[in-house]
Amino acid sequence: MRIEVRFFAGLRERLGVAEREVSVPDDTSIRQLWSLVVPEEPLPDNVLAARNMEYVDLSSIPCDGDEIAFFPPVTGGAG
Amino acid sequence: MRIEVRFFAGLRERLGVAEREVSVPDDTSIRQLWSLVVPEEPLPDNVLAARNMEYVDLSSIPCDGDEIAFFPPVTGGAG
Amino acid sequence: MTVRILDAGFDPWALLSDYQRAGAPPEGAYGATAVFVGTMRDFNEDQNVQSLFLEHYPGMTEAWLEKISVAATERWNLLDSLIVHRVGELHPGEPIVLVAVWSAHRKAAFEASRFLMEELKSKAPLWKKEQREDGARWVEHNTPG
Amino acid sequence: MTVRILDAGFDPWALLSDYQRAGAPPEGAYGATAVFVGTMRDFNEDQNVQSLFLEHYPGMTEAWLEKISVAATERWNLLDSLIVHRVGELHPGEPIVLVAVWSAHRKAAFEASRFLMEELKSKAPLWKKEQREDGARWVEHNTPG
Repeated sequence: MRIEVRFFAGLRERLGVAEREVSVPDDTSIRQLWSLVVPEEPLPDNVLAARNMEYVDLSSIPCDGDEIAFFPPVTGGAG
Repeated sequence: MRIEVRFFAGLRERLGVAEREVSVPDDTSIRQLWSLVVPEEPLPDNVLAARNMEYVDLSSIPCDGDEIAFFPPVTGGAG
Repeated sequence: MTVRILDAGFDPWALLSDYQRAGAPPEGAYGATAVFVGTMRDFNEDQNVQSLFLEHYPGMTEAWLEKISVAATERWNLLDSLIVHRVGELHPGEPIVLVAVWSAHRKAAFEASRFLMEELKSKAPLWKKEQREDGARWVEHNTPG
Repeated sequence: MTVRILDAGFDPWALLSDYQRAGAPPEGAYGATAVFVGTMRDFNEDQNVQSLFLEHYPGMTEAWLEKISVAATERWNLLDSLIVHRVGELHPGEPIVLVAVWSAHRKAAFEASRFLMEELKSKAPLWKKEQREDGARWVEHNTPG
């Protein structure tokens, strides 16, 4: 299946990639997806993931055509 | 001693008096002051009193020249 | 720390804009601003209210609002506070009260603004008289927040 | 119920004034408006911050803010809500976030505005990079409110 993978903020900068379309075996979990896309880097402990712009568990399995985003803890707002 | 007595809001309207300077015996408490100024009307249960613009207990005793105000429960603000 | 009693209508947002532009509180120092605006509704306890008359105790009302501002400033280490309250005749949709506080962090701002409104409603010497279809009457007590 | 992501500076008070003047929420229906504005401070954890870059996830950020707006509206029976968040480069004194809610009574407004800020800070996909004297660094986590 084909997955659109996106990275944000510090993760995007460190990995040097904002988005990449990849082809992975069916039944690839989001955790496994990371290892396939960024084999040189272990999955950070505090990483967050979203599937089609909704928070998702790392153990869940995306569908063909999904957009999967990885990002660090959020730091929006103020005060 | 001379006391400036003031009434506000519903109390002012009902009694038909906003302020009145009275002369009362020394050691007159605020509760007794009411009876001297408004003998025809019992002191309302929920009445509040202020001495020189600060909340005060009805049992306290004012000094010569004090301003004593009586008013109903407050209803300011909104929401 | 500012307290104002106004006998004419006011726009809370224009007032806040002017207040901040005048440099109080100092820019860059505060991270959190919490504002509450209480507005006259056109109903109360399921009855239509056509207008409202607000009476105050000149001198004591300001003193009470200053007293609670000092208490909030000390308790939450506020950088600034502003309380504005209308008196006189009001109509539905008009702002009655504005409370604003500025602090470094949001927890203080949220808690202090709520504290000020509760202290204002429970003890500031202000009284409302409602004009309804069936006549005028003094509001007897405030509802708890 | 409105959510806006802005990539240029905004005046929270002018924005609120325009929003209310445009008739949302309906005048006379609401008695309580609670507003929170988060502003960029010139310090964080005792270090000077010269500027800030705010990144978001276009689409997901808006979706999350709409989701929490719906949750707050249902839970507190709000009459309206408005969330505005800056992205891009900011300097000290500039507003970062505005949250405003309108309700019949103040309890709902106080609670809902605080809820929205906590939900926004803990889960809205937004990230800050601080430019300090000693270089730039991504902020690692938000402090609890």
